[in-house]
Amino acid sequence: MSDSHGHDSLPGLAHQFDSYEQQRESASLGMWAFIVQEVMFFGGLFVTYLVYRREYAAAFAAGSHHLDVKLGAFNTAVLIASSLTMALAVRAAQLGKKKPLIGFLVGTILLGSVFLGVKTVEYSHKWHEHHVPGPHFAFESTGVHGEPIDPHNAQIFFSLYFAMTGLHALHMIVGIAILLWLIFHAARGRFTPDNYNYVEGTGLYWHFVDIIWIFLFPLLYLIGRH
Amino acid sequence: MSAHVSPVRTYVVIFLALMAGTALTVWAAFQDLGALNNVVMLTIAVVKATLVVMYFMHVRHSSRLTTMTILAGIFFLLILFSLTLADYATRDWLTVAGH
Amino acid sequence: MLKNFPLLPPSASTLSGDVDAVYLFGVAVAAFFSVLIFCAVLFLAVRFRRRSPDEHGTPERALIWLEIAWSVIPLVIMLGMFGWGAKVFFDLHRPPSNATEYFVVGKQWMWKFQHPTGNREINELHVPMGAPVRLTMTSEDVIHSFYVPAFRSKSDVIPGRYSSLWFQATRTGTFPLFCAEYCGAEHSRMIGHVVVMEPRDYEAWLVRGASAQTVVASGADLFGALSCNTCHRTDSAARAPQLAGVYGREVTLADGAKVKADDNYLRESILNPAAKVVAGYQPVMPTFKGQISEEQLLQLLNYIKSMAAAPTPQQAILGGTEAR
Amino acid sequence: MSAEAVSPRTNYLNAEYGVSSWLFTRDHKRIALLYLGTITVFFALGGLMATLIRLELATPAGDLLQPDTYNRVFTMHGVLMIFLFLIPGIPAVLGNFLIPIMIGAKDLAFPKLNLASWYIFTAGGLFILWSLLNGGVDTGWTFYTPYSTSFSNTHVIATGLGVFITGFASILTGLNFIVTIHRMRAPGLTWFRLPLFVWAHYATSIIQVLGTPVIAITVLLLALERMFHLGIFDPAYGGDPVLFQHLFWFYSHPAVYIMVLPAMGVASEIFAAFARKRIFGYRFVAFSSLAIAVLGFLVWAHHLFVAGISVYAATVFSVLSMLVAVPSAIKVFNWTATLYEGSISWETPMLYGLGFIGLFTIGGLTGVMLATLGIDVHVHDTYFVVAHFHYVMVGGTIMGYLGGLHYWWPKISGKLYPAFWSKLSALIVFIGFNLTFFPQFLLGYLGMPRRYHSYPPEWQVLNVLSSAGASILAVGYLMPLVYFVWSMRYGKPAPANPWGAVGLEWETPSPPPTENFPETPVVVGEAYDYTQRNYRFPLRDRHEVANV
Repeated sequence: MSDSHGHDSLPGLAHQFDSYEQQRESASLGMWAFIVQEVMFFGGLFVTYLVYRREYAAAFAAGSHHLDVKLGAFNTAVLIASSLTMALAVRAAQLGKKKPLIGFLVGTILLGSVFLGVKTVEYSHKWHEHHVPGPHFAFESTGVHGEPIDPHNAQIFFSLYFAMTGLHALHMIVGIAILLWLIFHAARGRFTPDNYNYVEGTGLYWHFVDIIWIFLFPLLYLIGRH
Repeated sequence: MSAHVSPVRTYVVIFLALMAGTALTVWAAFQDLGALNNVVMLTIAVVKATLVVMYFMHVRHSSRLTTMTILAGIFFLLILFSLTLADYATRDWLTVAGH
Repeated sequence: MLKNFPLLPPSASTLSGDVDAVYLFGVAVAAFFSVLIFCAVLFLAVRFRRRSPDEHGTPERALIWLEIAWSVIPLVIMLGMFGWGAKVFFDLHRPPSNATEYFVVGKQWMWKFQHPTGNREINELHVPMGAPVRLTMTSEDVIHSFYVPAFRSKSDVIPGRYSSLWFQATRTGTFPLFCAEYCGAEHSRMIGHVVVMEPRDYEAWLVRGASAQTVVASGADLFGALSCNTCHRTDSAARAPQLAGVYGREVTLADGAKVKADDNYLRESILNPAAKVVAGYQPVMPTFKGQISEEQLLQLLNYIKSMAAAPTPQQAILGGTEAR
Repeated sequence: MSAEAVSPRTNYLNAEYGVSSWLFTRDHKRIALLYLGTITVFFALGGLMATLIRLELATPAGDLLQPDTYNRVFTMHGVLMIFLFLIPGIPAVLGNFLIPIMIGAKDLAFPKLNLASWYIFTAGGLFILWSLLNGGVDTGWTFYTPYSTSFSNTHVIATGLGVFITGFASILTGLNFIVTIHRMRAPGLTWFRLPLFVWAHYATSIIQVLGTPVIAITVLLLALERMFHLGIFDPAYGGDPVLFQHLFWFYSHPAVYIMVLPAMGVASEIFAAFARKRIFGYRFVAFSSLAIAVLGFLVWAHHLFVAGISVYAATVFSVLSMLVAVPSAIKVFNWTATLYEGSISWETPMLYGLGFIGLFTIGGLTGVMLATLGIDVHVHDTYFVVAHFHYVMVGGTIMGYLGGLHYWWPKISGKLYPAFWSKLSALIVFIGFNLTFFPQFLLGYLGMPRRYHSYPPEWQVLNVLSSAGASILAVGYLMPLVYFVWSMRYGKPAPANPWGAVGLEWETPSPPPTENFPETPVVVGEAYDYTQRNYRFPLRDRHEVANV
């Protein structure tokens, strides 16, 4: 299995790479390209949001008033805190500190779970209020200025709300699964200052998910509040 | 090895700035600024996102290639937004006969 | 020979010649460059064929002037095509103000037409020669596309909104009409004819098929039957904007935005009245969604459009500046 | 050289045996062959659908198939050919096989991800295959709403999910290529020493990564709309069907360049190899690939000129569409100029290359006509459009694909195929193709709408010509299948460099060893340099010097 121009003994260095540096730069570029892909993926939703917010401004404001600003703001804070723990986890990996690494990863998972828990509460409220798009959807409220609202237009708002926050939550669930995997390998001492690409890549992914929420929160929760 | 290690202090400062931004955006949403509400909201969001990208995601200390990758993503996202909205914004300019 | 094997469809509208002209110019450009490339490639590939197995070509440096020339020359030609094509496109989209309005409703898989006089037809549209005709079109179900090759004109017919198309026929005759946007099982049978007649024959045809009343009159009846007139009144007690002369104007909405009162705005205001309320009025109008058919909607719309602008103080509220 | 090829030698094909050695391989060359097998099956199915279409249209009456069946047939033809053959086609087979070799790397940057992409692609393909076997889809490959969301009774969601899933295979392949091309180049291989094939794939990968996610979210919304009637795309619930078209074409127009840019890369390789000459205006050809990738994102709404968009937006999209033609023109002119003072050999790949340039030229120029607003109103959704995009995708992409397959087959399989039969097949494909699709330009301007199951009898002559051409084309496509398979068993062993071409892939034996090169090559000069050797293998060179 030995080839004349390969490296045979460097732990954690894949055969196609010549050095850790090449491997790390490849992983970083790959992750960034993946994030750009994610940006365009959410971009399709954001452009849909822009078109309909422009078209049905009153219905969007009315729909937004049915979201809980307090919960939304609390979740924003939780997610930002989880980004902090994630950043500190990457830092621990850079420095090769195993215990803090595991600690911060666990912290990130806990904060992420709190976020998802709050999201579940919000979703169940929406379910009880018949604000989930589909055959049971109902919207009787008037607009912010007392104008009647076509339920169909409000349904578009809630469709986008569920599509955007739902896909965001799905990304968090995937992220938490990856974090669990990282903890498993971190416990076995697999990550070294030479080779912590998986931790760094997961960090980039987690921060990206945070950024999506940074935009979703004002766009969905804070329309026409004044 | 050669990757930049930021001090913990940087992360904490950025974290506090992001928290402040969140508070600010909620506060601003309840003030009546007219059309400025949306501008303020989006500006704060962009600033927060930039802080995350620059410090949490280490772009400040990354290669030019990383920056180019991000800018390419943003550029094409803006193309998607602007050219699509170019259609919606100008649709009713020419619809009435004889006008 | 060419008569039995035509390369262009019959030309029967004022603009079909213009479209053919751009097309033939495009064909000429395409043919010129295709022949140029084909001949150059074949000539060079034969002229410089390999004569011994070990031979290799003579490398050249790139010639900047050549690269610029074959970038700029095609670009100039294409921009010319763009400009010419855009002019024809705008001509195809700007009906003359004296165009008579006909109504088209597409549904799986038929075309329903109504003349301004009220006459109705299915899959066949009679129009007078020499008079500009404007079609206001909508669909009851999926997207269709109204396409008459002889007029070189096509427009998608979209559910939920109005699209329009105009032509002025220059020849009498019967010309095929196709649905050009795939619309389901019988898409290829959603076809019909446009029959262009001498104006005198057309008048006679209209009388033969005499309908009860004109589209405007039907609209006026509906306006009363649906009690629109209880609110949309001309006196000062009106609870709703005055409609006379509103068509084509810009109106100011409650949130300060300005909207042009075109077909699609009026349509939306009937089906979804709360969406864009005129400034100074309460959003009290009920929706008529599901209560009137696409054809009745077109009749109402046409009645509103027919109301002449009467200079009243209300106009100040209607807002706005004169539409250009 | 030939002695090496004859003696038994370990290469990527015989390094391991057994099904699992293929299904769990991480070797980019084996994964390329997995793709080759998979997409050939989909191409054959798509071709079968095309056969049914042309048989039906041989007579004006809709007499062979029920209208409903016909609609499913043309839809499946489009879905299979575009999502399961043309988009993966050249990148996943030829790109996968050649990019690491051309840049002197041992593999792609992420070999496991590469294998995962194939599995994802196959899984998506199975969704589409399942819907095909259970009655198919009848929406057209464009899935326009509200027909697809509220009116069609066919398997829209299964097919949409198939498109969604294969999309991620495409994204991950593009991502893998981008990282590989940035990070895995051999010492000395600077950007302007890269083969143009690699440049073209780099540009393609950018489109794959930036564009594909938008179609993914769009078909996801489409599926949700169909299930729950959200109202996002359905006017009955307040949505705008034209928004679907915007989002769909934001990807699907650049997707045309995903399909044709790699073929342009193949053409550059073929022209250089069979004129034995550096491509004229190398940098212009390289940058024109990037220009196409970027400008390709600015033109999508030229598919919507009669769909009810703003006339002003239409004008902007029309002029932008003109711009994208410039880099294409630059490529065509530079290839032509490459022939000047070349040493041109009329081998089979070159025949395909010459066919490519001619047919792509016609496809591109008719595209300019379609981008011209005044013309498009009349010919939109007619056979003129059908003819145009078949000139680009069949005349361009498939000619490029077949040309590339013929060019690199000796490298891939280690065997030579019969020269006479392959030249004959190239000729038959060229004639059959033109006979099939040229009459459709005429039909289109006469006004024959696309997706018609029956048509007025006066158009029968042109349709019969087209159907006759299709049967010739089918023969042309079957021939390579036969002699490629034949050559694997009976073909003469191929030397390392059967064409006397320059390029790193010709510096390694045919077929290549698992790690591509016995040692990492060093590049000291430009690509396609026939005047001197620009590749160094330090160990081997030292060895050769010692032997002398």
